Amino acid sequence: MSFLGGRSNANASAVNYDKMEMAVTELDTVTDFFNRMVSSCYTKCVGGRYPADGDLNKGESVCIDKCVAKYNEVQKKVGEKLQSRGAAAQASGAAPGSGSAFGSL
Amino acid sequence: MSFLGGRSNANASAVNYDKMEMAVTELDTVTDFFNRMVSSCYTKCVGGRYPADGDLNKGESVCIDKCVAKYNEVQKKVGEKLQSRGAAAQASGAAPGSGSAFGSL
Amino acid sequence: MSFLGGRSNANASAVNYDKMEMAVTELDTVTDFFNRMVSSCYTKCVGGRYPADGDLNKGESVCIDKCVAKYNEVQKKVGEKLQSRGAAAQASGAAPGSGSAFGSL
Amino acid sequence: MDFSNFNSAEQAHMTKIIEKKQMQDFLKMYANIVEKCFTTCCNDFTSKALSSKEDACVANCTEKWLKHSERVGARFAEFNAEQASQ
Amino acid sequence: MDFSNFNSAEQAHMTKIIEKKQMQDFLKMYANIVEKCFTTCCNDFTSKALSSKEDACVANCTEKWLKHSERVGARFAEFNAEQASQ
Amino acid sequence: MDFSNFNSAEQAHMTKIIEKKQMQDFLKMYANIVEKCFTTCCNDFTSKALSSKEDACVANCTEKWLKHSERVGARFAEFNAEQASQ
Repeated sequence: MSFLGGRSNANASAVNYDKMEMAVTELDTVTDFFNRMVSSCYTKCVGGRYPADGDLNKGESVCIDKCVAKYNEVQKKVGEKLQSRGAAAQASGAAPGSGSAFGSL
Repeated sequence: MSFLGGRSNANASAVNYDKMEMAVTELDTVTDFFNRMVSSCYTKCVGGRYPADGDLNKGESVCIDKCVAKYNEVQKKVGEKLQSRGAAAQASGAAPGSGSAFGSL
Repeated sequence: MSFLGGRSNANASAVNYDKMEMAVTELDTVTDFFNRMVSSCYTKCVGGRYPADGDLNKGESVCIDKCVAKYNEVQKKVGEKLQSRGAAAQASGAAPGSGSAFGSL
Repeated sequence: MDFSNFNSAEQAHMTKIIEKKQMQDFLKMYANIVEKCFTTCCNDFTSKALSSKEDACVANCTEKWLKHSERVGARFAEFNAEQASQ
Repeated sequence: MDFSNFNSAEQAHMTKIIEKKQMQDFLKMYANIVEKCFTTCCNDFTSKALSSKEDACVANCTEKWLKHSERVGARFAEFNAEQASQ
Repeated sequence: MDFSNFNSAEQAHMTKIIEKKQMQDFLKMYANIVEKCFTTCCNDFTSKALSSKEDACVANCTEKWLKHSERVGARFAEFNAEQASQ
């Protein structure tokens, strides 16, 4: 894809754009996941209350550590569940954006 | 646009990029609409409560069916309203991103 | 970048794509900021309640005016704070998407 | 935002980009109003059709959102003009 | 959506774009489920590991979300088919 | 993420993309903090100016969010390192 740079060089420094695009998708996915984890753990451990000062107190710090661990656990569990439901679920329209709701070519 | 592929072919298999871009915008719009409907109906009919099992119960299923119907009704109503206010509203800055708040060329 | 148009003209009408891209980033940032302000002030001043009619009442109108002023104040304060913490904070991973969580090249 | 240092080719490009973004922003606002007014107005899911009360609520809610959005835009524009003149 | 007026080259492009978007939508749904089910199921942060109760909750919550999403998709498809036939 | 199988041209491209994304992420975090701290700290709309109490609240809220975000980042990095070494 030309927006990622030149295309015609076929030597050792050639750029594999499919590989690059996959890396960008992976980066976006991890960033989105991280941002949601930050927001969720803020809501569970810190947020909402009027802050007495700018520091995390002991209880908040402990809560954040457990929260990150649990969030990662949940991500694993959900991933396994989605995998066990597999391609069937996707094909039948479980994934928004797929399936008959959006017409087909 | 070159990032959608070649540009110079003018034969029967030429790609009309403006048409493609409109189709992509339409696809994104429908997907966004669908995702918001899924989230809204989840909140109204299923969400929040601790789940007793993995199935939708009778009440939830009935609720979801009505919810989708009503959500589509609301979308129609709002669309008609926006249309009746028409270009005037857009030009005067009702649409975020337009209007004097963002300077002009 | 070719998706913004031609690339080879080097005369007075040449397009500086880096400058264009910065302008687009600035536009997106202001739009996002504006949309969040609209949503936040709607929640504080208007939202949630069943609307008696289609007009903003006196109390809502006054509230909106103050809300916009305060939102802009908060934006300034937070910006100053971020600036005073400076590059150090960014490098140590305060900004999601940066730092060791995402590996490095 | 100040585009006065853009040459004519850049201004033409920018105009096209801004037009596209305004379209996308309009569609986003549309989806936002639907979501917010549905949440505010619809709480009975025993029937498929909107009741007359829900119908009026959606109309008022939409109108109010638009007026709210216009007012925020106007105040924001004033604020930016003030900042620019300082 | 109707792509019947697309020529074969345009259909090929569109298929590729749709495939990419389906991948992104799937990842977004994955992140959404994690966020919602975490919020619903996890409220005790005195231990790092999921309790058996939380574990069961996450499994049920995920299953329910998928079934919910499928049901909404089915109703939405019916609605669109109705609209198209009018 | 592991970019060790990237050649130098690919690494150069990736570095540029990551830099752009970090800029966007920083701006998004900025907008997030403003939104959250405004919601937490500002509840009186009878005056235009921030009260001294609101002002202190915004400062503390911003500081807390940054420390929170740093702590989550540190724990997440440890978790990823553990996973990678298994």
